[in-house]
Parts: sequence; structure tokens; C-alpha cells
Amino acid sequence: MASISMDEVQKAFGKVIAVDHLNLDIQDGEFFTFLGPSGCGKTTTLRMIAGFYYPTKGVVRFGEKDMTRVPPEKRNTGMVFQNYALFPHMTVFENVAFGLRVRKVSKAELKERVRDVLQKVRLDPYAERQVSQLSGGQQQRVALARALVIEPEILLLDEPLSNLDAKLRDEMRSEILRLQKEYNITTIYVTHDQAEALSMSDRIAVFNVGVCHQIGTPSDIYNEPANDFVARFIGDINLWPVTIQHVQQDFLLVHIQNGEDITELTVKNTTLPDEGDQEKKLALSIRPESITVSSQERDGVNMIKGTIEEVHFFGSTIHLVVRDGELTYKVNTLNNGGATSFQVGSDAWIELPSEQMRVIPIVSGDSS
Amino acid sequence: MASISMDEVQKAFGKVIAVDHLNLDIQDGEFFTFLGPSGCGKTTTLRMIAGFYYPTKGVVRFGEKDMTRVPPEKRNTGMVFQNYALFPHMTVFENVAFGLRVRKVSKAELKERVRDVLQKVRLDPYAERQVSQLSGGQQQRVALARALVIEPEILLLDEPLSNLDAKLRDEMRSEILRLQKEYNITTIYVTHDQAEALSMSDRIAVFNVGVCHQIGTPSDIYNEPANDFVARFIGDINLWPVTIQHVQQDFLLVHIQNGEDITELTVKNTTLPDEGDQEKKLALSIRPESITVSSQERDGVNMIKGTIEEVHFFGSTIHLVVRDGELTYKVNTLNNGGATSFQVGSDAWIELPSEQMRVIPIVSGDSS
Amino acid sequence: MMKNRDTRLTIFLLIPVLLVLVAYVLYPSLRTLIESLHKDGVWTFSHYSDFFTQESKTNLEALWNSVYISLLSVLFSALIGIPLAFIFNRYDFPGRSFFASAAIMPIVLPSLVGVMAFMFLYGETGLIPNAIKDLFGLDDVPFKIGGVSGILIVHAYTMYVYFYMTVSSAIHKIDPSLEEAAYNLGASRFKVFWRVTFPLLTPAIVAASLLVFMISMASFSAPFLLAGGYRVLSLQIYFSKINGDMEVAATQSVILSIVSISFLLFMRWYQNRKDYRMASKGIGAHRSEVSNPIMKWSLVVTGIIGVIILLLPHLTILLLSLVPDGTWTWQTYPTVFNGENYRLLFEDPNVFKPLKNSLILSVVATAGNFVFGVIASYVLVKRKFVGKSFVDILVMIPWALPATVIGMNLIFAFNEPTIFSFGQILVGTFWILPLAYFIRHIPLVVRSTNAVLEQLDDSIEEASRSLGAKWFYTFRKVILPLIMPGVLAGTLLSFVESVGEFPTSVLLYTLSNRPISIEIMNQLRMFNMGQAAAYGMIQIALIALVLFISHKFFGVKAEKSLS
Amino acid sequence: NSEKEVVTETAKEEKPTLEEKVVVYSPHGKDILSKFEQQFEEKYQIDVEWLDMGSQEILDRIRSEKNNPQADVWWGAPSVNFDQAKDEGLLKPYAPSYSSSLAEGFHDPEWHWSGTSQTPEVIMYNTKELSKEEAPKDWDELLDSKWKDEIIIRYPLASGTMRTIFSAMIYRDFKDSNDPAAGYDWLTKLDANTKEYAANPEMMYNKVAKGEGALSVWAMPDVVMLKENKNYPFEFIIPESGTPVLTEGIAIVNDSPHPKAAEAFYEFVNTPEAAKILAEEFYRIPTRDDIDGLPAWITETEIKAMDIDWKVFQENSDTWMKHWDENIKSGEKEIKE
Ligand SMILES: Nc1ncnc2c1ncn2[C@@H]1O[C@H](COP(=O)(O)OP(=O)(O)OP(=O)(O)O)[C@@H](O)[C@H]1O
Ligand SMILES: Nc1ncnc2c1ncn2[C@@H]1O[C@H](COP(=O)(O)OP(=O)(O)OP(=O)(O)O)[C@@H](O)[C@H]1O
Ligand SMILES: [Fe+3]
Ligand SMILES: [Mg+2]
Ligand SMILES: [Mg+2]
Repeated sequence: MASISMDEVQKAFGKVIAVDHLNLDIQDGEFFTFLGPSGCGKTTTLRMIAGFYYPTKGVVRFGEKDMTRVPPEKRNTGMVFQNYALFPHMTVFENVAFGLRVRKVSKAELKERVRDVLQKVRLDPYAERQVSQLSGGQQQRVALARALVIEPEILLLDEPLSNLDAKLRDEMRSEILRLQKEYNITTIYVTHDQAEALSMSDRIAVFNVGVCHQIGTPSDIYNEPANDFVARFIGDINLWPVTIQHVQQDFLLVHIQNGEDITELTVKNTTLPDEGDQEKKLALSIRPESITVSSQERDGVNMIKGTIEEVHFFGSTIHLVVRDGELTYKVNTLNNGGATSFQVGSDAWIELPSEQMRVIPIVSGDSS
Repeated sequence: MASISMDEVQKAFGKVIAVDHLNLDIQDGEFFTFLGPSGCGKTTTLRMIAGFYYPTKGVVRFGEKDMTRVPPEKRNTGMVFQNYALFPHMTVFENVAFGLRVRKVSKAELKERVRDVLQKVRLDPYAERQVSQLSGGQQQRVALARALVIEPEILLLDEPLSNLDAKLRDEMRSEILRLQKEYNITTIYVTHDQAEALSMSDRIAVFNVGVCHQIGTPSDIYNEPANDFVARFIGDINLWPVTIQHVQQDFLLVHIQNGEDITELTVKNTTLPDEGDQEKKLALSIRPESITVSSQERDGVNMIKGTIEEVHFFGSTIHLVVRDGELTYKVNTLNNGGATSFQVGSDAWIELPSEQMRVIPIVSGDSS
Repeated sequence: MMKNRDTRLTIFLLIPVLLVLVAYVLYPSLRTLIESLHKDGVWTFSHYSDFFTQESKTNLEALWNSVYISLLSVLFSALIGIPLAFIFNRYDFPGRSFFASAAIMPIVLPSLVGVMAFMFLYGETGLIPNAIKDLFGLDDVPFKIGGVSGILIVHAYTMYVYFYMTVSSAIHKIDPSLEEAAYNLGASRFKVFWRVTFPLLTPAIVAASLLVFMISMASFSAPFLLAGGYRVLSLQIYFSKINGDMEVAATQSVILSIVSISFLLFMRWYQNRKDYRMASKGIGAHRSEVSNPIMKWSLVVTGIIGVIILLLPHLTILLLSLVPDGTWTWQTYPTVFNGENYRLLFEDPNVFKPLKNSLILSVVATAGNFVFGVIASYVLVKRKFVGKSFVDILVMIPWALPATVIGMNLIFAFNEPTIFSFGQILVGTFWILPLAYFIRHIPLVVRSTNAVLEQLDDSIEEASRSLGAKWFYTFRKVILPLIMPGVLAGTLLSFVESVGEFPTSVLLYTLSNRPISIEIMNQLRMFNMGQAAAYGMIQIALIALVLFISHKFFGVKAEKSLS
Repeated sequence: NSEKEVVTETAKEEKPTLEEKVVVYSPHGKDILSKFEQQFEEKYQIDVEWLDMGSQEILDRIRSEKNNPQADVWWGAPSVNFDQAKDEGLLKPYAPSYSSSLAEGFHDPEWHWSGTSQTPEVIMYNTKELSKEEAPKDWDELLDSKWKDEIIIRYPLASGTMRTIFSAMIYRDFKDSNDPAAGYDWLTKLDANTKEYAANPEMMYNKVAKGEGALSVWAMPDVVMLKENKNYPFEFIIPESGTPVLTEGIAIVNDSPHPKAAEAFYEFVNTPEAAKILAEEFYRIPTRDDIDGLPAWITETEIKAMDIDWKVFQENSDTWMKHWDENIKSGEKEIKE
């Protein structure tokens, strides 16, 4: 009974509207992620679910029950606060044990469970420390442990891993997922790490300045972004203003302005936007890793010859910028030995696979 | 005159030794990154440089000058605190202006510079807000702006971007780099984002539990990790205990235990560890993205046939786990259409290029 | 706003607070107000118009003097209290905890004996000026206190403790990384103090300023004893009362309260312009180790010397108590010392009765203050409701009104059965005194608790509640321990004040609960300076003991939440 | 009090007519009160409870307890205070058995109070500073400019003694002219010579004793007591032209809870024996004219009492004092830096 629904929720702080017209339905046991730029209203939404803010308008329900004005302690949610909110007067152990004490768990079980969760967040040697004697990441893990140990119906995680190193973050992620599945905990997760969001979530909601732009599965969001904001926000993307020249059975013929010239491309038809959106300006999108690149001459549809303008080394991958006239193409390729042959200034042949391109409406004001 | 050197520095909190035997030389104008797991002593080191902690032992120098016991206000460092440490009684503007006020910058210039830096961190509309009315990421940006605006000789950034979304993080990164280059600011950066560390830094120091394991350029660290801890910590890696069978002119012949069997591989000679380290246990390392994988049968040196055990979708890349007998190989490949042919359970042929493998000493106790 | 559990909780908490305030503060005060609006049995403002149009302008002069003295008292108390709080809380040195406790001793000084000790010390024939005179062979005493300077010195001396206590408890709540950030941005020690630490202490300083301002406005003993005829409003009230002009006294009291309340509203406005909740991420309690040894030790030496000076009056009382009556009259220095006064005192089999009474009364009243203060403060700081300013004013009224007026109010209100006293006549019973102490000291606990509560990050409470803790549990286990230093500061002050309380005691005590301050007063009235001093010493010892015990038993807990 | 248990046991049989205790409000202080408590308890076997506080406070308190009186006897206060209380209906008339031995001025016409002792006001001086010859002999000599900054006066508003003296100075002329102007003038001159107004008696004693000033005006019994008991270098002079003599009295509180015991106590403290003790040990001059063997300092001192209509005092003294406070008291004196 821990599905969550928000119905036309708005939250205003004085004149600032932090969240507006929000409609969400989160299933029981779902792992749901909020994604969006800094200040877009993620924490605010989370806090309305936890009961720390009352919505200015709208209704919050858990299952069928209207929870809009139920106080936080009656909601059985576990929350990791963005700023941790640890109890400064308690040791690590006491911080974590707090929720269990409240629940009148027996002494022995309490000890057992706290030890257990501390082990999971790799803090068992620190149990008796005052929280002020911990490093930033250690404090964050205490916050995480404190929320996890009570195995709540709903878990609200506000950037719970932001201060952890990659390895630990991996471990914590699996731990959260394991717990979530094991106890069927409805989880709402706020993160800025897109890879994390994409790999962990059942569904994702993408926010911008108080408004939710798209809700969908990771591959929906990634592969079929609803608009240019979502496309741009999730991962790297190539976006060009586009005009549709011709609609065929299977293919669209589209034109991109390239300085004086025009680059013509064929795109698979499936991605034509809805009627309503066709009024808006449109953009053509393709992920940099969908573009294949070669330093040898190649031939084919949507094949473009350009010169390599930038090369960035990113560990396992290499990011290139390829220029053809006025247009630049971001291209990602694997760093597998051979890749080192890409040199700034040398020629490159890139192919834009027609089934990887999408035509989407433009909603953001700027086009940076 | 803003090179920094630390000489045999130790910092103990009571019985806890947070940093030990630390020797660092950071050049004037260098972008230097501290990398290491949570609680390894990064913040502590930074705080010793800023002057908030005095080392229990050892010396801190800026240029030739012994700064070990110079008070922080005399050090001309700008710091972004891990916990932001914003002044709650001041507005955003006042927070940022604080350092300039202290420096007696003229009213007009102050206003100009604060506006300017606020624009850079995308907070100009929030100048008159109280900091308690900002979101987490906005607060972090105020902290960043506050440190940047004074254009200090030394910039100390303790996870300054951890709560920002990827796009903003990118922008902030370039802003930091631009400022750093423009004013030749010696910068020490703490981050948990390895990609960030690798792409931004001139050099990186990798810490673990108070000890510095390796200092080097990003590609040194990535491609030639000093030991298994560094290798494991930076990026994903395949590591197997290894015994050297045979040393040739150019190649080593190494054996990996594979259950009852033995997998024999040839490795380029250049990576043989130093004499001293040969006493220790050794491991063979290769990055997952250096392994090439194919679903078609292939032939060659160090070619291994296995079955695909796991497939993880990570946006632009796909991570596979391939098993051959008792050994598992982590393999990363690009998500370029064709990759979807990798199915759990199907056969895969992987190649371990001999020039991409390294033999390194094992220092960590466990081998998880 | 719609009804929901949180508003209900607010209301639930507010009701007892309001009940107490209305019954024991508003209702009695209204009687004063009504009294002031009467002349010869008819309703009129004539007392007020008289006040302002009076020919000799004495009332206006007194009003102005009161305000002027009070403002200066606030200033001087702050100048002593805040630095001391800093030195004793920021630096560690041998004996720190002793000196830190000793620094609150001035408040222990029985008011009359205390002021007299001052005269013995610094008056024209006082020990210190004469000692200096004799030492350096001067013709005249180099300085003496008296008049306004005397009042101010005594005020600063006794009232800096409010600053000291509230600031001490608030200093620990400041996230050290904020100061570090300021240092890091290049701010000098002074700048950091002035621009960061000091503003962050605003809630504490506001609390203390209010307490000091109001208590100086209402202060009686010091102007009475020191200023001869220097006119201040509190004395005018007293004289009006002595002259039998109850209505004029009431009018003057109302005007005094209005001034105090205006100050309260001004301070509230000042404080509310900004936010003082330290909501940085995580717990940034890295104790800064920055210290400049020369600076540190010079501060420490200053602090220690300061405390010694602060303890001189106590030593004088000790001295007085050891000088048998009649051996230090015209002599510049006393010559005979013995335990005669103590012997006389202890010959009385009832000597400990007033002590016991004082203790019981104070404990009862302080316990009430503790419970009420914490709840009221929480409601005032952390809950939203209409009429907050009004409640805030009610809370402060007992401090704004002169103690005698409070006493009179209580007499008016409770010498007949009322529902607030459960149909009993309270005047002449045991309970009237603890009630009076309780009312008097409501503002102390509320204010000092406010000071720490204002700094508390709300998300701590939220965290607890999201973990399922009911409000009360959260309050007990999370909020209370965190604000304990402030609460204890206030409670301790109110206890100490109760033990020495005189002006309302003298109006309300009965045979069965006669407290120690009355005993001292009576000794004084009989010119038994020595025995009065001996009694004073006993009182000081008693309070010191309580301080010691509370330090031993509560201090540990309080300290933990400080680290 | 503490002896209650012991007392109540025996009380029943012996004096069944008296209530179990008597409550006394008195400013006379512990020494006197304890002594009389002990003697009374011995004689009547009932408990005496006393509260000692200033006379003004007693008046306040009896007023505030009007609705449920706690006290039986009010022992010790200037007659003006009693008159005031009488006007407010706080006192019960009682004519004691020794009423015949009290002169006219020593009791209330309706016996709401009667006098127990008399207090002449005197000029007091420091014997270390002045010899008997140098000291001023009469009120008017105080105005001599040679005493400038030598006079220390207890701040008069809060002091019954001082109010009496100041009022008397005004009254000297007022009784004929019905105009206080001459008196005000006199007080202005006194003010000019006054060095300081001490806030309470102790401070005044201390300042005079230590020589901050050499002169003061005060009540005679106190001066004697200080000189005899406390070794203060004080001596007094009774102004030649006459001095106000306060009558201190005793009264029974209206609706007192223990009226019988109250009467017994009333009688007890003004028996000849008691009056003698008071005179010998506590320097109180009795009002009764039938007491023999009084100490020399009483019999040898010639007191010329000023003829005073206390009613006039009672009616006017508030106004006079207010005027003094607001218009006469010099402004500079108050701000002594
Ligand atoms: N005041 C203190 N008392 C005791 N131990 C401390 C104190 N401060 C830090 N430590 C310990 O020192 C170690 C290093 O802390 P530090 O803050 O430098 O870690 P860090 O590398 O910054 O970690 P993170 O990435 O989590 O912020 C940690 O194990 C921490 O628990
Ligand atoms: N108390 C407040 N008063 C006014 N505005 C506020 C308040 N709290 C938040 N806001 C504003 O509301 C918006 C949403 O804030 P919120 O904390 O929900 O952002 P967020 O999505 O969590 O951002 P971040 O990723 O940076 O934490 C922000 O622009 C913020 O400035
Ligand atoms: Fe008794
Ligand atoms: Mg947030
Ligand atoms: Mg850290």
C-alpha cells in the first residue's frame, strides 16, 4: 500500500513557485528517480511527500489515502536529507538506532540491525564516534544507514551518494536496490548522476524549473526524449534546428541549415512528433555514441566527411568534435587502442544512422 | 609564488591517524586533484593547507616559506568547504562579497565582480535571497562563487560540484579551469568523479586511509597504476593474481589460475614492476574497455572464448561480464546499434591486447 | 490555514502557554492598567497627561534617565559579558571550568548587600581607592563610584551575566566552519568576530539585551542605593507608591512597560530581518585549532583578572562577615577578624529555615520555569501562529514591570478567590511566593532558550519525525538535548535569581516561607552588617553549591551536545 | 515557629481562653522580638510568631491582607502610619489596662493605637571630626556655610524619620502662616550644604563614621544604640529650639485571627518591666509616665518636644515631600561622577 500519487500539486514560497502542476503516479515497490538541474524543485517535491511541506495546492496520496496534511511521523517514510540532518548530539550508532528506538524494537534486535546496516555502509568501525568526527562521505553514509535501517514503506533519497567515491557508490547502489527489492520499498531517488539514474530506475521523472517534462523508463527517456530539454539534459546529444522537407512511408527527409548550405538527412519515420508539437520549432537529435566515426573514407547514407576539431580523453571513451562547414558533430568512441589515430585536424568520416535520429520539439528558450 | 609542498606530514585526531607520511609538491599554477575513497584524509589534507589544522608532524610550505603555523587568514587561499559553510545571516550577494569586503575592494568594483561571478555560477537572479532559501545545488554554487571571486593564489575545492547536475557541472568545470589558467591559480581539487579528475587535472594524488599511493598525470594513473589499489580505485579494471612464468626480450609469459586450469597470456615487457615490488604478490591488470569483444568467432593472441554472463546498459556504453571457467572478464563496449546483439548466455570472443596489460604489485589486504 | 495535525499540535502547545500567561501575567497586569486609568473613581487618561505635562518634568526626566541608563547598561554588560563568554568557551587553559563558573557569581550577590559591598570597595571611603591612595601617598582618593557611574558599574557588573550565559550557550552552536570560511577569505580575527561570529550570536545577544534593558529599566536597588536622588522611573514608581499614589505608580509602571515592550519589538524586528539557522550540510564541527599563543594567553590572563575583579565584591562580603559589628566604623581598614558573626548566626536554631525555604521555593518555581519556558520558547520560535508578537510581549512583561509592581499585581489579583487560583486566596499562603518567582523568571528561561532554538536547523527535527518519532519524543530526544545549554543557562539564572529574590518576596512572603533574602534585609535593618554579610555568604555558598552540582550532573550532558 | 509542638501541648490546660498563637508584625528587629517572644511564650504558653519588616511594608502588607488578615498585632511604627491605617479601617480599637498612664499625645483618641516609645529626632555628628563645642546646636545652624559638604542625609522620601524632620522644618512656619514657602526655603539652604543623600541608613552611618561627612540628622535611639552597641564615633545633639518627637505605637489588626492572644501581647509589651527592658537594652524611651529607674541617658537628656499637629503632617507631608523631591533637591548632587 505504498504507491504514491500527486495530483496537480503546486508549492510556492512566497512569490517563488518551486513546483507547479505536478502529476505523478508512483507504483508500489517502484524505484523512481527525479532528475533535473539544480534548483528545479526535486527536494521540494520530496519534502512534500515526506510531509515537511504542505502543498500550496493539490493532493498527495499514498495508495488511496489522502496524505496531504498528515504529519511526517505518520507516513512511515525513510529519508536521506540532502544536508544529512544527522543528530549532532548522538554517536553514529545512536543516530542509526534512533528510528528503531522509536519503533520500540527490542534491545538485541536493535543492536543486531544497526550493526548490520553499519556494516553495509562500511561504517562498523565508526559506530561509537560522534558524528562530528566523521568525514563528509562518512556522514552521508550515516544518513543513508539511518534511513535504511527502519525498512520504511517509502524511501526518499535526496542525492544520497553524492559525496561518495565511485566504488563505494556502486556498492551502496546495489545495497539500496537489494533492500528495495527485498522489502518491496517504494523508493524515490534524487540524483545528478545520469548513469546512476538510468541504470537503477524503473522510471524517471525529468524536471525543469518546477515543471515535470517527461516521465518514463530509462530507455524512453534516453532514446525517446520528449523534447530538447530532456534530450539535452540526459547525456550528451547533438541537436540541430531542423525542417521537415518530405514525409515518406518510412523515412523523413530533413534539412539542417549549415551556414549557407543545407545538410540533408534521412530519418526513420517513427519519431515524428505529435500533431500538437508540430507547431513548435523542431530539432533533430542524435546521441554522440550513436554516430560512428572512422579515419578511413567510407560511403553510405547520412555519411558526412569532416575534420576533427577536438579530442577529449575520458578514460574508457574518447569524445571527438567533428566539423563540417558550420555544423559540429559530437562523437563518442571507445578508447580501444586504435582510437588514438584520431588527431586534431585530420579528416574523419562520420555516419548518422537513420534509425538513431529523432525529431523532437524545442521547448527551451535558449539553445545553448 | 604559490607552489605548495608538504613534507612528511602527519595529522592525528587523538588515536586516529587521518594522514600519514604525506609528501607532496604542487607546482605554481598546477591543477592538482586528490582522489581517494571516503574518509581517506582528503579534507584533512586540504584543511592543513588552508591552515585550519596544524599538522601533528611535518612541514607545509608555500614556495620556500614555512607556512605550517601561519593562520588561515594570512594564506590567501580560497576554499570551497565540503559542507559549504555559507554565512546564514547574509544574502547570496553578501556571502560572495565577503572576501572582497575584507580586501577593501571599492564599492563599484565589488558590485561588478560579485555580479560577474554570480552570473558565471548561474545565480544572478538569486543575489538577494537568504541562503536558507536556496536549494542544495544553489548553495554549493554560492560557496564556489565565494571562493572564486577573490581570485586567490591557491584555490582549495572540496568536492565543489558534487551536488550539481551534469550540465552545470560541465559549465562550472570549464569556468574553474578558465579562471585557474587565466590567473595562474594553484588549485587543489577534491572529487569523487573520476572522469572529472582525469579530464581536468594536471596531476592527481591517489589516497587511501591516510596514505598517498601514487602521484602522477591522469594517464599515468589510469594507464600505469602503481598498484592494485590505484588500479581498482580509478575506473573499472580486471585484476587477477598472476605468476610470471618467463621473461623474454619484449614479452612476459604469465599464468593466471583458472580453477584447476591455467590461463596463459603474453604481456608486453615494459610493465614489469621494480625489483623491490617483485617480492610482493603480483596481479595482472587490464581495463574493461581495452578488451575487445565480438559475438563472432575470432582468432589471435590472448584470444579467449567465453559466455556472456551479465549485460548492463549504461547509456552510451554497455558493460558485459564474460566468463571462461572460473575467471570472469569485465568488458565495456560502445552502445552503437550492433552491441544489442550481446545476449546473456550467448558466446563471446574476447581479446586481451598484450600491450594494454600491466603486471602490478598487490597492496590491499583483501582482493574484493 | 486548514486544520491539520500540525496546527492542532501548535494549538495544543499554545493553550497551556496562553493559559499561564493570561492568568498570571495578563490578568494581573490588566489590573495595573485599569488602576492607571482611574482617577477618583472615574475613567480617565489624566494620569497619563499629567505624566507628560507635569511642570517640573521630573517624570519625563526620570523616563529619559531610565532609558539612558538602560541603554548604557546593555552596552557595558555586553562589553564585559561577550568577551568573557568567548575567552572561557573558546580557549582551553588550566582552571577554565572554574573560572567559567565563577564568572556567573555576580548574579549571586544579594542585591542590597551586594551594592553595599560595592560601596565598601569603591566608595569614597572604600577599600580600593584608599588602598591606592595610601600606597601611592596621594592626597585624595583617585576615584570613587557614585551617581550614574555607580549605577552603571553595578548594572554592568550584575547584568553582564545575562550576556555571558546566553552567549556562552550559543557560541557552542556556531558551526566552526563558518568562522573558518571567513578566515579563509582573508578576514582578520577581528573581522571574523565582527562580521560573522557576532552576527551569528544575534539571537543570544538580542535575548541578553532584552533581559538587561528591561531589568535596568525596572532596576531598583542600584539607583536607590547609589544615586541618592538621581531620578529614574523605577524609583519614581516606588516613591509614588510610598506616597500612597497607587494610581500614579500604576501609570508610571504602564509607561515603563511600554518603553520596555517597544524595545522588545524593536529587537524582534532587528533579529527577524535575518536568518540564523545554521543549516550547512552535515555536521561541520571540526574544532578549529587556529590559535595564536600570545593572543590566547593575553586573552586568558585578561579573563582571569576579570573574574578576580568580578569576585572582589564577594570577597568584600566575606571580609564584612568576618568583621564583628562595631569594629569597622570610622577605621579605613578593618582590624579585627573572627567568626563572631557566624557564631551569632548559628546560635539561632532557626538559621537554616530561611535557607531551606529559599531552596524549596526556588526549586519549585524553577522547575515550573523550566517546563513552561521550554514549551513557550519552542512554540514561539518554531511554530507559526497569529498573534505571536502578542504572546512574546506577554512573556516579557514580567521582566518589564518592576518587581514591586509584579508583587502588587499579584496581591491585587489573588487576595480574592479567582478561577486562576482554583478558587483559593493565594495571598498569605505558601504558594504565592513560588508563583511570584515563577512569573518573574518566565522571560529568563524563554529568552535564553529562544537564543539557541533560533540557531537550530529545522531539518534535524524533520529527520527525527520522518523516522517516525512523535513530536514529543522528538522534542525529548532530539530538540531538548540540543538546546539544553541554553535552557540550562536560563534555568540556572532563574534559580539563582529566585534564591536571592527580594522585591516581590518582601511583599508576599509569609511566616511559613520566609526566604533568605528577607533574613538578610532584616539583619541590615537592624544594622547588623556583619551578620547580614554572613548570611550573604551562606547564600553565596548555597548557590555555588547548586552551580557546582548542576555543573557536575547536567554539565556532562550539556557539554556533549556542544561538541 | 519551631517551638510550636512543645507549646501547644501545654497551652491547652493553662490558658484556655487564649488562641493557640499570636502573629506579630513589627519593625523592631530580631533582637527585641526574640526576647519578647521568649518571655511571652514562657508566660502564656502560646506560640508567638513574628515577622520583622519596615513599618511602611507592614502598612502595605496589612492593607493587602485586608481580605484575609494574617496578623494580630502591629507593634512599632510612627503614629502617622497608624493614623493612615486607621483611616483605611485596618485597625481595631483597644484601650489597654494602662491607658491612664499614657499622656494625651501618646495614643489615638479612639484607641486605635497607643504609644509604646518616643523617638526624638536629633542632630548627629562624628566625634572624630567634631568636638561637642564645634557641633551645631540647633536646626538653623545647619545652614551655616561652614558645613558645606559636611552633611550627609538619608534620602528622605523613603524614610519616615527623615520625612518627619523635613516636614517639621516646614511645619515650624507653616503652622502660623499656612504657607510652606519659608520651610521650602530652609530646605533649599540645607540642600546646598548637603554633600550626599544616602540611600539607606547603613550607608549614611558608614559615610558619617568614615568622615565623608561629619553631620547628619537622625533618630536619637538609633544614634545611642550605634554609639553604645556598635562603637560608632557618634554623638547627638538635641536642637535647642525643639525637635519633633515621634511616637511609636502598637495596634491590633482588624479581624485578626487571634484577638484574645493579640490583646495579651498588646498588654505584655508595654508593662513597666517590658518598657524598662526596652529602654535599657534597646534604647527606647517609654511613653508611659509611670516607669522608674530609667537609664541616665533618658533622664538626663532634656528633650524639648516640638508641638506638632500630626494630622496636619499626615495631610501635607506627601505634598511637601513631593515638592522637595521635584523642586528643591539639587540637580548636581544626584550626578556624582
Ligand atoms: N575530528 C575528528 N576526530 C576524529 N577523527 C576524525 C576527525 N575528523 C576526521 N576524522 C577521521 O579522519 C579520517 C579522514 O577524514 P577526512 O575528512 O579527511 O576524509 P575525506 O577524505 O575528506 O573523506 P570524504 O570523502 O568522506 O569527505 C576519517 O576517517 C575521519 O573519520
Ligand atoms: N524556503 C524557500 N524560500 C524561497 N525559495 C525556496 C525555498 N526553498 C527552496 N526555494 C527555491 O525553490 C526552488 C526549488 O528548490 P529545491 O530545493 O526543490 O531544488 P532541488 O531540485 O532540490 O535543487 P538541488 O538539486 O540544487 O538540490 C529553488 O529555486 C529554490 O531556490
Ligand atoms: Fe516561636
Ligand atoms: Mg535539492
Ligand atoms: Mg571530505
